[in-house]
Amino acid sequence: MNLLIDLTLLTGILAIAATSLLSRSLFQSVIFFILLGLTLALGWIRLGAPDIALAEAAIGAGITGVLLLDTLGHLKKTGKLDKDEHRPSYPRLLLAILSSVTLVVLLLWAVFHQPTPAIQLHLLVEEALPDSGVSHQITAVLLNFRSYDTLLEVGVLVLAVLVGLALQTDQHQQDSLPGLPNPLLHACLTLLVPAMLITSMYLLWAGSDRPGGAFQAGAMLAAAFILLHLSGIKLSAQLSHRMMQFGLLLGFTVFLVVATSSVIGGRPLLAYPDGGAGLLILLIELALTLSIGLILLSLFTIANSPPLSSRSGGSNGH
Amino acid sequence: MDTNLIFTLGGIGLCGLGLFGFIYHCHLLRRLIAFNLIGNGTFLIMVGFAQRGQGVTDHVIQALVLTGIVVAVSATALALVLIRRWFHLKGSTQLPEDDAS
Amino acid sequence: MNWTDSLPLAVLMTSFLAATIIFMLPEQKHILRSTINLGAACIKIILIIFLIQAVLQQNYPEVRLEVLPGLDLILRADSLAILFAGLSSVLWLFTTLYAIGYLENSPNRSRFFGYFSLCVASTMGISLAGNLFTFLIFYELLTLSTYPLVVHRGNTASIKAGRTYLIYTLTGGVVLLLGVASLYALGGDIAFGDIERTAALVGTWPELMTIIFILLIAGLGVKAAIFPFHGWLPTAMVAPAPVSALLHAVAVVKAGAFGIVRVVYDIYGIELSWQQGLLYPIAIIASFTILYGSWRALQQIDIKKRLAFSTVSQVSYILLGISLFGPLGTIGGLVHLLHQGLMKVTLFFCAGNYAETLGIHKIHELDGVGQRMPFTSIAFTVGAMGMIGLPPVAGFISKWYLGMGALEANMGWVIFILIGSSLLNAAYFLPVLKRIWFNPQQGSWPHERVSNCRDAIPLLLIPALVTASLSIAAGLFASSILSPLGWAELITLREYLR
Amino acid sequence: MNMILSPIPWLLVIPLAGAVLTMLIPLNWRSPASMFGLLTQLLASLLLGYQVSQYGTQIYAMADWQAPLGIALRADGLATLFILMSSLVATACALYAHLYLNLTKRGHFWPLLWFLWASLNGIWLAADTFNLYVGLELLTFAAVGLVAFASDERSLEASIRYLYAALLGSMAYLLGVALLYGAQGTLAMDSLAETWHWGPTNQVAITLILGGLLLKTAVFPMHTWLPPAHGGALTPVSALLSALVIKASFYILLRFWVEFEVYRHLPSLSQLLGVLGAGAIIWGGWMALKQTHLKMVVAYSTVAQIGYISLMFPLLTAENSEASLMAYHGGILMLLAHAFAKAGMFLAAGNLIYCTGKPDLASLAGMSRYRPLNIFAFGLAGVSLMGLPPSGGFNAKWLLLQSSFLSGQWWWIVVLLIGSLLSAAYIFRVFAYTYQETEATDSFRRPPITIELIALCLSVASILLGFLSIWPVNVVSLPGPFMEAMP
Repeated sequence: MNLLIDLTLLTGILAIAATSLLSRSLFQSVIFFILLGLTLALGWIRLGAPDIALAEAAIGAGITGVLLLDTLGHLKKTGKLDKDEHRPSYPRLLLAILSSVTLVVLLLWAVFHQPTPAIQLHLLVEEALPDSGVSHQITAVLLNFRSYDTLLEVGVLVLAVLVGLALQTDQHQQDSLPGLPNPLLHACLTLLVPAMLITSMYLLWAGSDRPGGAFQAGAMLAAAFILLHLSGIKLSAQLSHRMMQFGLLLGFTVFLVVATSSVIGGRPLLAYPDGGAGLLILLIELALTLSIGLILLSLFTIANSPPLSSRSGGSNGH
Repeated sequence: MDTNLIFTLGGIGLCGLGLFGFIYHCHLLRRLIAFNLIGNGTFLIMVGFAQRGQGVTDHVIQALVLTGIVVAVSATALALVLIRRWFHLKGSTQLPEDDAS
Repeated sequence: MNWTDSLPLAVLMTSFLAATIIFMLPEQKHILRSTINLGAACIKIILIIFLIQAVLQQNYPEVRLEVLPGLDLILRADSLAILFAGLSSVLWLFTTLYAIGYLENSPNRSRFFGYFSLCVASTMGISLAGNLFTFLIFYELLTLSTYPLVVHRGNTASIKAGRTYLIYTLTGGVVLLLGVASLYALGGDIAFGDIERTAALVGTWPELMTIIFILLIAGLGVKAAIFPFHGWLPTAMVAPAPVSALLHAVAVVKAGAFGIVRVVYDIYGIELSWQQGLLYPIAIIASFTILYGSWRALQQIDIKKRLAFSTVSQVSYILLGISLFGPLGTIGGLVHLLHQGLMKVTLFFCAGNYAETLGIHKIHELDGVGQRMPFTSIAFTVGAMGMIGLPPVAGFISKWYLGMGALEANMGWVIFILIGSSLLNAAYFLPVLKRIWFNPQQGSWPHERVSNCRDAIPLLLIPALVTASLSIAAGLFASSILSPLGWAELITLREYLR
Repeated sequence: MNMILSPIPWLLVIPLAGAVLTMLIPLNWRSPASMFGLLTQLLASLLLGYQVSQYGTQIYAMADWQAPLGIALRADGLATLFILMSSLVATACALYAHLYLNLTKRGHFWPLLWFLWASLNGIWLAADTFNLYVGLELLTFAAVGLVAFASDERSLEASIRYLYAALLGSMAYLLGVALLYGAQGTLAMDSLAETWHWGPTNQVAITLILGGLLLKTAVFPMHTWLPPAHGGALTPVSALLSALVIKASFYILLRFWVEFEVYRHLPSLSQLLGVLGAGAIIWGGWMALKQTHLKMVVAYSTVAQIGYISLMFPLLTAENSEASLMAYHGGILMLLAHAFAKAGMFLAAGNLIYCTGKPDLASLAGMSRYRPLNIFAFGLAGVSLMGLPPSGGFNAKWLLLQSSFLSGQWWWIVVLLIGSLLSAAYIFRVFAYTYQETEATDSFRRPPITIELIALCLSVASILLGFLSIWPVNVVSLPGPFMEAMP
């Protein structure tokens, strides 16, 4: 029975992916891509990874999908969507098929000759879990054992926003999309947004002992922000530019301050003081959730606002 | 055939499809979707393959995949910012093909 | 650690520092620039005198710097090094003096004199190098620092000449690098004079060591302008006269010849080279180049071109001397290294004077110039007579020893080469002298410079007269230990008694 | 050792904090704050250099969790040299940028630079395969951002190309890491090396990692993204990218190659890398010769130089340890010399373009007369790139030549020598343009002397390296796991 479900999911995933890739309409491609994310979320559940399932649905399908759809809408509005898309050349097709087949063959070969791993990392995780300050293993890995990776990862998020901001000369630019003046939507939103905020907080809280955590919570928060944004309540306009920047950087800053304070306290970077791990992790996660929500929102609004057509020149002026 | 293997194979399929699309397509958005397919395929392989070897649910690799997903979404967002600026400047959704280099 | 040990480095640094300061100087500060130039040249000569003293006492100052594991930069003043360093430092002084006069009021002097000093610094490095690696470094540095001088005028012709120069010298450099690198791969770091190690290597890999010898000689032969690698030399004539003097007499051509001397005497050893049959081909190529260069010189109507081909021919006398196994041949080759430098620099100075003062470039324009510019013409006559090999000018001594060396080495046919070449030399120089002294002036001068001097201006004239007198002095006082001949005999003595 | 006194965490914290800080404070405060950061970074790097040379390889357990559960950082000789290199080059580029960019651009430049620096230091110190992935992504984003923020059409196109290539490269790398984890259950380099098992899985993993890193390093024929990105970015950014950023992926490749003894088990891949390197040398040199824009010449020269550095792989053979050591030293020296020389050359090229106001070669006529200092800086860097003595580039070439002789692989000698001539051809071609005398008087703009001097300093450093080569060679030979895995 399980096998049947798995095989169905597998076929579904591959079919949806292929459709998304080869569909003639770009809109269809994006829709199928979002569908793929949702199907994959089911797959993650089957793989025993509910955390990833949540993240995949919220971030992989949700945020990425919204970003893609929004760009698509922008392209569509100017009406040049499919016009200049000439078909790729024959040698390119050949190269694509060849590389793809080579990759698949190599991977299959590798997968079917898998040796038994000499090291069982999950045993080490279980052994160290009591000292980690949290009881959910993934949170322990993300924010304690391998917190350095997570620190850099948040850096990647901040950096993405930073690049987006650097490409905009005027940060207070209003976006061109009019809000959605639908009263029904407004009514729905008044119900939906508080629910999303609560879910977000729940996910954050749950992270310490159950699936959930800052990233999923942040994505949920971002979804709420984006909905508000689309309905005309523009957070970026409500908050001052400076506040927004603080919000964006809050998570990273708190993380960095906690990391550095341990060095000053004579411990290695990112090492939590004895007994304080749980609290500090919660603090970091709280800050991260807010920042991730704002970062994802900013990524959406930056992509959304039209860049200035006439840039202030003098790239090498003094 | 256990679940882990099946999804590993699914991941391989996604990687293959994604790579094909990434090379084949010229349209920047389509290539971005293809990149995300490769990403998703890689994540499936990461978890499926690791858990197949370990024989149990592996939380370490799951945590890594979470990191990977966040990085992938940042990459997508960054690419979209650039694509839209490019589109705005040139009115094109693909890069000019230069055969010179 | 003796204080004299730092002398080689000091010799090098005087020009390097001069170069650096001159690069930084603004264009207009020509008095300060000239002072630095001449000051550095004088200091260098004083330092060289100290070095001569040390070497005479069989004390060879040396500095080392480990650059890579098992690979040292070595600066070492042995008698051969002093021979070349002494020549260059003396000639540098006069060439600088001449260049200051020659380039008066022309643009880009800061750049010119900067590279000029750098060029001399590289020449000093070449002469004082204690192993092939160090030699290679300065040899390539010389290529780099002469390029800006060759293209100095910035017109299409000089940029084209610069390209030709680079194609020849860089390719030669690559061949040399290949030779040096393979030698090091076989035997590690071999200091000059360590011929026992090479002998052992030749015993193990005779064929390979022959190939390496060919690579080294071919690479160095490009700068020494041996046939068929001489093509760059006449082309590079478009450069200003002091540069030509530098290229021909002091630095570039001599660096190649000096390198060949080092390879034959201090890497392979003269006896080993002779036993391996490596010298005979050099003798043949040198002989051919001597005749070929003279023949081509005969056909030129441009003064500088004729002098250029004359250089091609004259430098091969040095090689010929090296390839004659026996002390007399060695003396002939080494002494010609100096004599040719003195004589050729004189000739180029004079050619420059003619061009600067009267705009004369072609030979037929020289008619009657002896009356107009007597002093320059006297200096020119001295140089030309030396080239032909007439006593008492120094050139005679070189040819005499070369002839004796040929007999000693049982290569009698070389005598005929020497005679043939002397006849050709006479054939291309005597008509010129006849035009200068005996033909009447034909019409006006091509481009006469307005000045109140009868001859060239003093800054141009004095260097030419001094080097001309030196060429005579070298011939007259040949028996002194400090004369070129005396020093060459000293080197030969130490080489053959090893 | 006392944890506070170890410079390792500060090498990461300072740039990250610098990034946050320079995003928050007002524009005109960003440069002074960054200057302070530069100083502390230099000090921290020097301190690390001192500690490593005194006490040997330093292992730093992040968050106090030992690898393989936690993430370890490792500062061995190789890492230390790279830290010092990036500190010096990045400081020079940063000072240059401070003088070269206007206030707004500068404001955006600083946080990007600090993120770039953090990721570089993170990569040099990393001893964990997944951590390297995150570091690579951080580096890519910072680099793409720096390319894009010139914000003209060309740089935008270049940045998109760059981003796509880099993303594909990182994904291939991640796939390789996934396979390694599945096969061995660990991410830490040390424990991977201990339990390494040359089965099909690991071979495929190494192939994928190799492919991804080669793409990111822009090894021929996957170099097409590099020239527009490096040639189209703003001058200080071009210098950073060519001097440091491409070295990061190369560095990771080298670590994998030696620590997992790939050279021993997949010698055919080594030869393949050598062939690609040879292709890069010839093709890059040829394309540089054909360019009409100054910065494109310099950018294609980077393609060729990567080729030289790649030649160390076929020479790292299991059979001849002496030849391998020379190849290792030669490759590292080449990389170091290239970092200084190329940064110097890009900055000098930027100055020249600033003077003429035009990017093409033909308008350089008369430059050698009116702006000799810039030409001199360009020339000194060129000497090192051509591999002419005395320079770091020459010593590196010398070592590679020796290594080729000793290992009997004479064909690389031919490649090295042809490459030298090609690079001489394209560099002297630029020179020939600058020496042309024009009738015109000095109508060029004059850059501030300080930015001319910065370019000159970098170029001089690449020349001085020719005399001081023994230092870096000794530093990278300090004992540690890396050197133990060397043949």
